[in-house]
This record gives sequence, C-alpha cells and structure tokens, in this order.
Amino acid sequence: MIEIENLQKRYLRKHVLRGVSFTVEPGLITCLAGLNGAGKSTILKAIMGLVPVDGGSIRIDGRETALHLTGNRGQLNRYRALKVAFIPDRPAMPPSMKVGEALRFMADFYPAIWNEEKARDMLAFFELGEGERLGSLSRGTAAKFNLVLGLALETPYVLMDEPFSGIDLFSREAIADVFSTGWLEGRGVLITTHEIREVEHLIDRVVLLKDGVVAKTFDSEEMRLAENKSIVDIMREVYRP
Amino acid sequence: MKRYLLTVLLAVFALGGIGTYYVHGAVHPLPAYRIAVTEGDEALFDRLVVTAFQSHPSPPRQLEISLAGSEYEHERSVFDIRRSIHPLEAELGVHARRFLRGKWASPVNFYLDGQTVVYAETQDVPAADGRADVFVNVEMMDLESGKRSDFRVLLESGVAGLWPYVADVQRIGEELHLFVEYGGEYRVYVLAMDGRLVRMVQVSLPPAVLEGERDGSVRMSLAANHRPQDPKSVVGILVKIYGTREDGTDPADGGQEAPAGGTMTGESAGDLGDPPGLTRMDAGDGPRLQRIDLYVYDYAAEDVRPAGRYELGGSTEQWYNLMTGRHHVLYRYGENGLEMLRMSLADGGVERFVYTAEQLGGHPVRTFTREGHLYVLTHAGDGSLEGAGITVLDLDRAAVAARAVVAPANRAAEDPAVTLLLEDFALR
Amino acid sequence: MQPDEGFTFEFNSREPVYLQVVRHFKVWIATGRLKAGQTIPSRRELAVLAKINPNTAQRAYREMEEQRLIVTEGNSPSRITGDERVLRSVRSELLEEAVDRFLELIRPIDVSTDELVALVRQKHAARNGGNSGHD
Amino acid sequence: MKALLKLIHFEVRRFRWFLFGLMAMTALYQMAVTVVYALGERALRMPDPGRDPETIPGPMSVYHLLSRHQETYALPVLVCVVSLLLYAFLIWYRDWLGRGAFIYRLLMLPQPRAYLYLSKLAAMLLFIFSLLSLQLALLLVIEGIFSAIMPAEFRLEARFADLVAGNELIAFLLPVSPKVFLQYYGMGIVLLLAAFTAILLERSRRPAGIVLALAYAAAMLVIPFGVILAGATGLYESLGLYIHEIIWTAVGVWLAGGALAAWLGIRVLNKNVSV
Repeated sequence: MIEIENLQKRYLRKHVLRGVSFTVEPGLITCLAGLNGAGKSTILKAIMGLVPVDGGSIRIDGRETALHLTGNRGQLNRYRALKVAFIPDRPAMPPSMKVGEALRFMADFYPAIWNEEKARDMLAFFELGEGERLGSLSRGTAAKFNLVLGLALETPYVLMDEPFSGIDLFSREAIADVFSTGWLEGRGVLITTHEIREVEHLIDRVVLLKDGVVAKTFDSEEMRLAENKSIVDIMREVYRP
Repeated sequence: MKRYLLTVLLAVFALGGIGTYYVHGAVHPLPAYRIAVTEGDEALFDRLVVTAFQSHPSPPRQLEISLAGSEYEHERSVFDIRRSIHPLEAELGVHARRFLRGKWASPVNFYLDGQTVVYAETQDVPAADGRADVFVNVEMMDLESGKRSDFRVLLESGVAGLWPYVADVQRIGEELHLFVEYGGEYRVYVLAMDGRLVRMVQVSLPPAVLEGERDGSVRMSLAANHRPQDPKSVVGILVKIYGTREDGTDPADGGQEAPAGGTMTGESAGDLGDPPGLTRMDAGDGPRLQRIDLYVYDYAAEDVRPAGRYELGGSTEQWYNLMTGRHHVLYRYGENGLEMLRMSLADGGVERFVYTAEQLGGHPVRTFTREGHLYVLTHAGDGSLEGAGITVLDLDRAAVAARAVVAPANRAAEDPAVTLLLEDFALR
Repeated sequence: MQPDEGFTFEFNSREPVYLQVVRHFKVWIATGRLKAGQTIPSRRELAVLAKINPNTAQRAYREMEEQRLIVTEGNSPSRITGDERVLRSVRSELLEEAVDRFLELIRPIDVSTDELVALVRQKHAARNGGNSGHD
Repeated sequence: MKALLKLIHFEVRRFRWFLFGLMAMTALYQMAVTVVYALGERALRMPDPGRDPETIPGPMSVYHLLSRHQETYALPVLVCVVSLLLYAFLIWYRDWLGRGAFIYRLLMLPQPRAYLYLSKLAAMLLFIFSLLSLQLALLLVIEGIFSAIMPAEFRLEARFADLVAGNELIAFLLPVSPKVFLQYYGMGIVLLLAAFTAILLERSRRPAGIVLALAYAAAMLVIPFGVILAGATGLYESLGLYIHEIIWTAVGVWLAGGALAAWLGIRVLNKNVSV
C-alpha cells in the first residue's frame, strides 16, 4: 500500500498541495482526477522522489520515502525503484536512442525486475519496431512505448501520468485495452487523467483533487450501485456545485 | 567486461599515455646541477642558492642550484612548500616564530645580544594637510624567558615628505639608541626602557659636507654593515665627493686631515695593475667619484669623527661597501676581476687588493657580502660549466675563505650542447 | 464466445459495470445464445473481451455464481448452469423486467387493459409475420 | 559498484562520437600543418645557387618548429578545451532539456543517486585525460613527420620534454613535473565539482535556483582564487602570516572547497533536485 499523508507543495507563492492524503491499494486501479494544474502529476513525481515536497509523508509498503524526511540516503532510491514503476507523460529516454537500445538499457539497469518477455509481448501488442528512433516516434507511439518501459518492470505498484493526453483515438483505445489485460494483474495502479471517460469502466477507485486537497474518494462500482451516478456525475457535483 | 570495452580502452589510453609521459620524464630528467665545495668551510654555502638558466634546444628554463641539487622553477608545486620565517630565525632560538611574526623589516631594525632582542620600526600616522606624525614601535624580548614588552613613542609630528626610518638599533645599558635617517640628515633618538624619549642627538657632519650635499657635489649614505643586528660601537657614514667646484675649493672638506696612511698604500694579492675589465672609462658620462670620506658616529661619545679617506680619482664605476668588525671595505668588480680597498677602522690606513678572474676561478657575475665575507659568483661567460662557481673572500683576513663550483648532477647535464647561464645568487 | 459471434458488450456509466455484465449474460441465456452447460470465458478473457477491469469481471462472475447462473467445479472452467428452473426463471425475470418497464412508460397514457392487450397482440402478430402465436 | 561502471560507460558512449570528432580534428590538423611547415623549412635550407649562402638558416629541431607556430598548434587544443568546458554543463542539462526527460529515468534508477554525480565526473575526467594523452601521442607523430621530411644535416634532436615545452598551451596542460600536474588538475577537479554543484543547485530550486547557483559559483571562484591572489596584495604580510602558512592555508581552502562541493552536490541530488 502507498500511503500519502498530508502532502504539502509550494511553487514560489503558489500553494499547490495543501495536505493531500490518500492511499493506493495493491491490486486496485485508482484514478487521481482533478482539473488541470491541480497538482496531479506533482503527486506522482513526489512519490517517485522526482520533486521535493514541503511537508507530509509518503510511505511505500510501510517505509517512509519522502525526500525531506529521509534525505533519500543509502538504498532508498533503489527500494523505491523496485517497488514503484512510473510512466511519465513524456518520453523518458534520450531521443537519439533506438527502441531496441532503450530495452537493453532497461534490462541493463533493472536486472532484478525487468521482464524481457513481457516487454516483447507489449511491443508486439502495440506493433512497435525495435529499429525506430525514439525521437522519431509519434506522440501516440511514444506514449505506448513509455507504457512498455513502465509495465515491463515487475513492480507491485505502477504510476501513470496522463497516459491519454494529446494522443490519437486509436492509440487511446490501445492503451485503454492494456487495463483489461493481465499486464496490470494484481498490481496497485495509480493513474492521473482529465479524460475520465476513457477509463470510466476500468477504474476501481477515484480520488478527486480540488484546491490542493482530496475532495472525495470513492469506489466507482459502489457509487453506481448506491447512488446510480457515473463518475462524471460525481465530478460535476464536486467541481461545479 | 567486454561490454565496457570502449570505456576500458579509453581509460587505458588516457592513463597509459599520461603515465608513460611521466615515467619517461623520470627516466630522462632535465639537466640537474649541484654546488660542490672544493675548498674551505662547507657551512659558508649552507643556504646559498644560485639562480641560473639552462637551455638547448629548449627555451631557457630557470632553475635554482644549491648544495642539495637543482630545482626548476616550472617544476615547483605547492607540494614543495619550504618553511621560511626570517633570516634571523636561527639567532632568536625557540621564541623566533612568535617574535618575528609580521616583522618583515631588514636586520637593521633588530638589535640582538646574548640576552635580549630589540625591534624598532617607524610608523607614520596621517595627520592634517597631508602631513603625518611619525611614531616608533619598539618591541623587546628576553631570549631565555621569552618575556616580551613593547611601547610606542612619538618621534616627530607634522612630518611632510620623507619619513624618518630606523637605520640602526643599539641597546646601551638601560637606554635604547635608535639611529634614524630623516630626510638628508641623521639623528639618534635615545629612549629609556620604559618608553620615554630621553633625548635626541643631531648627528652633525662638517658644514661643507652638508653644503656640498645641497648643491649635489656630495652624497651621503650609511655604510652597509656585515651584521646589522649585532651590538656595535659606531655607525659608518660614507661621504662621496664628486668632482671639484669651479672656485677650486674642495667640497666637503671639513678641514679634516687625511689620517695617517690615508693614501693608497699596502699590499694586494695577485698581479697589480688594472685588469682590462676594471679600467676606468674616460668617457665623461656619469658623475666622477673623486673620493670617499668615511665618518663614524660613536654611540658612546654621541659624536661624529672622520675615520679615513678613499682616493678614487674620478671613478665612474659602481662601488660596493661593507663595515666588518675591524675594517671598512670598498670594492668593485668587472669582467676580468675584482678590486678591493680595505680601510682599517683603527688608523684609517687603506690597502688595495686585486683578484683576477684566474684567481677567482672565473669571471665575476654578481657579488654580495655576508658576515664579513664577500661572495663572488663567477662563470665562463659561454654557458659552459668551465669556471662556473662561487669564491668566498674573508674580508678581515683579505684571503680566499672557500671555493665551490657548479657541478653537473646527472648525465643530461654533462651533454656539452646543454648551456647553463648563471644569473644571480643569494642566501636563502 | 467471441465478439464476432455477436457477444459484444455495451455499458452505460450509471449502473455498476458488473451488474451490466450479468445482464448481458442473462440476455444471452434467455435468447438461447448461451446454452445450458456451455463453458464461458475465464474471467481474464472476459475482462479483455468486455474491455473491463479484471476485478470487475471477477465480481460479475461472483454475482452470477451467487445467482446460480454459472457453476464452477474445482478448477475447471466455469460453465452455464444446467439447472432448468434457474434458466427458466432468467427468462421470466427478463420478461417481467421488460413488461414492468413498458408499463412504467405508458402509465401516463390513459388506456384500458383490453385495448392494450389488443394492441400488443396486433403488433406482436405483425412482427412474427401473420401466424399469431397461440400460447 | 557495477552499476557505477555501467553509468560511466553509458556517459562515455553518449559522448563518444563527439570525442572521436575532437580527436580526429586535432590529429589531422596538427599533422597537416606540421607537413606544411616542415616542407617550408626544408625548402629554405636546400642549396640554391640563386641565393646567398649567408641567408640560409642553420639546422633546427622540431621544438623550434612548434614554438615558432604557437597559435597554429594551440588552436585545436583550445577548441578541445572549450568544448569540454561547455560539455561540463551540457552533461547535466542535456538530461533535463530537449524533447525527452531522461533525467526522470536517471533519477529513478535503482541505485544511490550519488552514482549519477560520480559517473558524470568520472566521464569528464576520462575525456580530459584521453585528449591529453592524444596530444602526447601526436607530439611523437609530429616529431616523426618532421624527421621524415627534414634531412638529418638540417636537423637537431630534441628531448621529449622540449617537444612539450615547444607550445606554451601544451606545456601548461602537461607540466613537466607530475607534482605540478597533480596540483593543476587537483584544482581543476575542484572547479569541476563546483560547476556540477552549481548546476544541481540551479536545478533544485527553479526558478529561484539560478540566483542560488550564481551565488554559490561566485563564492567558489572568489574564495579559492581569493586566497591565492591575496598573496600578491600583501594581505597576509599585514596579517603577519609566514609564506608557508599562507600556502598551507590556500591548499586547505581548496581541499575544503572540493570536499564541500562534492558533499553539497550529492546531497542536493538526493534531497532537493527537481525534474
């Protein structure tokens, strides 16, 4: 379980996160929703230790990993990397690299958790060629390849930052299909998106971010069952009272 | 490993290349030299350093040569830091480091007898309209106990132009006598040990001298001292007389009689007559030095008296001088040798000595005097080691005290094509 | 059981997805598309087929097992129940649901039962091409 | 440890083509000009009835050739130096800037982040020293070319030390004494560490970080060079320090500066750096 507690983040005078608390359960797909600039991806980056936060705690399976509390000393960076895979909203590999080189890089630096076979399957699934230069991939393809690099890491948790933003319809469908495959089987997934409809039927839990705090957390099926409301209905209630 | 071939090769190439460079350098060093004592007391050369330029075919490389060997300027790094404090460190013993800290002035500002060391230095404190008040800071230490005391006395107020500065320090009983050069004149300030200014003695030279100095036909200077820090009874004052006045009167003739034996007499080592390099230029350029009168200020008598006279007959060369214990010495040197005039402080008698290049073992390049010894740096002039060396003359005994040669210290230095030009030398 | 055989899922976003899955199965059973005892996809296959989260598929199957629509012996694949009573009840349940909704829709219109029945008979006959079904 | 080697190797591979480019450029350029100059010098010495033998210059060594054409031989070296100086910054910024965000990946790798710092440092040193090594090899090549072109009767032999001394820039970069080499490159490494740390400071507090970084960089230039330059101003004399104390102070300040830079850089990389 990833436990986010009272997370605080300031950019200069802008107070983006004012005490965000929620958890990411193993085996469930949790969607972190919110308007643009609500600090969704800041939270993901904070979990990965890519941005320092000004307060709060981030525990991954019980171990504190927030930079300002731990200083990231010793093997903590390794611990985090083996627990959580992050799929950012932009290519995280040098554009000069070829697809194949990128895979070798991952295999080289993540010997413990890189699943080559899985990576090959996904390349096939997305119809990606090994020879292509990352710099020359279309946005959609780049997003798919990002997914490959992230999901082929056998980590108990996966974070996805805006996997659908700004890419073509068919890529979006292809990516959405990933959620119903076994590649996410049993893993705790945290996904941010402002295109909730893409994943409406796919997500188990929803965390609504508003004004730097968590406005509402609910189980999507329970919500439909109990109040016969769609996630979008709830979001309307929360963001346009 | 094979996967990292590129990196490994690059590392091997980088370290290998640079490593080989320095190993090769160690195996084929630049020419090295040392000072080899051939005669006399090695101690005279302990702190001696000769600076020279080695070349061929490379650019001239400056190096320092000592008894220990030679060191190239461009090879000196922070890892060769030499601990250096002050020429007087040895004489001050255990407390030297503490006492000498921040005292950069020359030994003339020090007084050292068995028990105490005294240091006196003037300091000017700016006052109104560009003038200044000149104080003297005096610091004393007992050499055994290391007990220190100091005080500050105002010497002159409202000084403009030339500041007074301390030329000699003496301790006489419970008084400090500071011999001070102030503008054109000399004064002795007598201080009590508690820092009171007891009195000031004006060192009064004959009026003709002062008058001559005003019209430039006479120049005064203090005689260099072989051990300025030592207790001494007198301070020497050189009065240099240039040419004669139109009216024929002799400038600076304080009516003093030339003391007995004041004229050129006496023996000289080696063959007489001026070696070519020493012949006086007849070209009228430069002031012609007729003679030098030596006066001495006597601390005990607190008065000045003439000590003797050098007749130089219109010399235009550079003359160097030194007060040893019993003599005052005047000398000059040139290409082919060195001429020395020695005056007895007892009777003013002057002896003349000539050392030819042969006697010195080479052509003189530079000289300096230290502790009654005259060091002469000689070389062959053609960059070879032939005749490159140091001859030390004992001024009191007027004899060669020691000799040393600059000798090759490795095979590279023996290569005849390699040239070594001696430039200067000094005691470190 | 593949989409090309007409097994396609469509969901609205207000009802729980797992219940919508269950209804799809009921419809296929009632219409005989799914035969008694026929094996059905594993829950992972279902997730891919329906493009839903495996957790939801899991939940749908649990629901169907509770309603005894499907049976799973040991670790052999789940299959449609052979129990006739259950199957019939599915049919009637769907019919009743449909009729209830129909009545709900026409309640505002003031119409007598006979008129209604007549109309239903006529329309139903027209659809089934003449041969009026005599129940 | 293996991971560190992997990272170093990765950094080397990323730069290899540029490095090889610099090497090729330097080599070809210096060899070419040597051929031209040597041929010219030989022509001057060839017996020529039309010319007064007085004007025929004497024999020369390759040292003279090098020292006579300072700028020509220094130019490619200068290009290498400047390129490496620029790359000292690029080696970090290229991971942040550009279309990709490779820094995400680097920071997430399952290793202590200190390895990033160390690998980039090691890579830079590797580049610097391999270029120096190449220059040494080139001097031998140059001497070979010279000897091949210049007939023995016009030729003076030269010590290798004199080849190096021939060009002032090369002589500066490759001091004859290993002690001086250690001193120069020790100082160089301290400055490189300072540059790295300044970059990381800038990256850790955007946009305010630039101020922080500039302040730090200024301090790291003013203080270490200050203690050296102050020697010339006679400041220490007025403080009453002895010369050896002054030098020890300077050495201490530089060592401290280097240690501080490394510590701070790694700490910032661990705690504050932001993508």
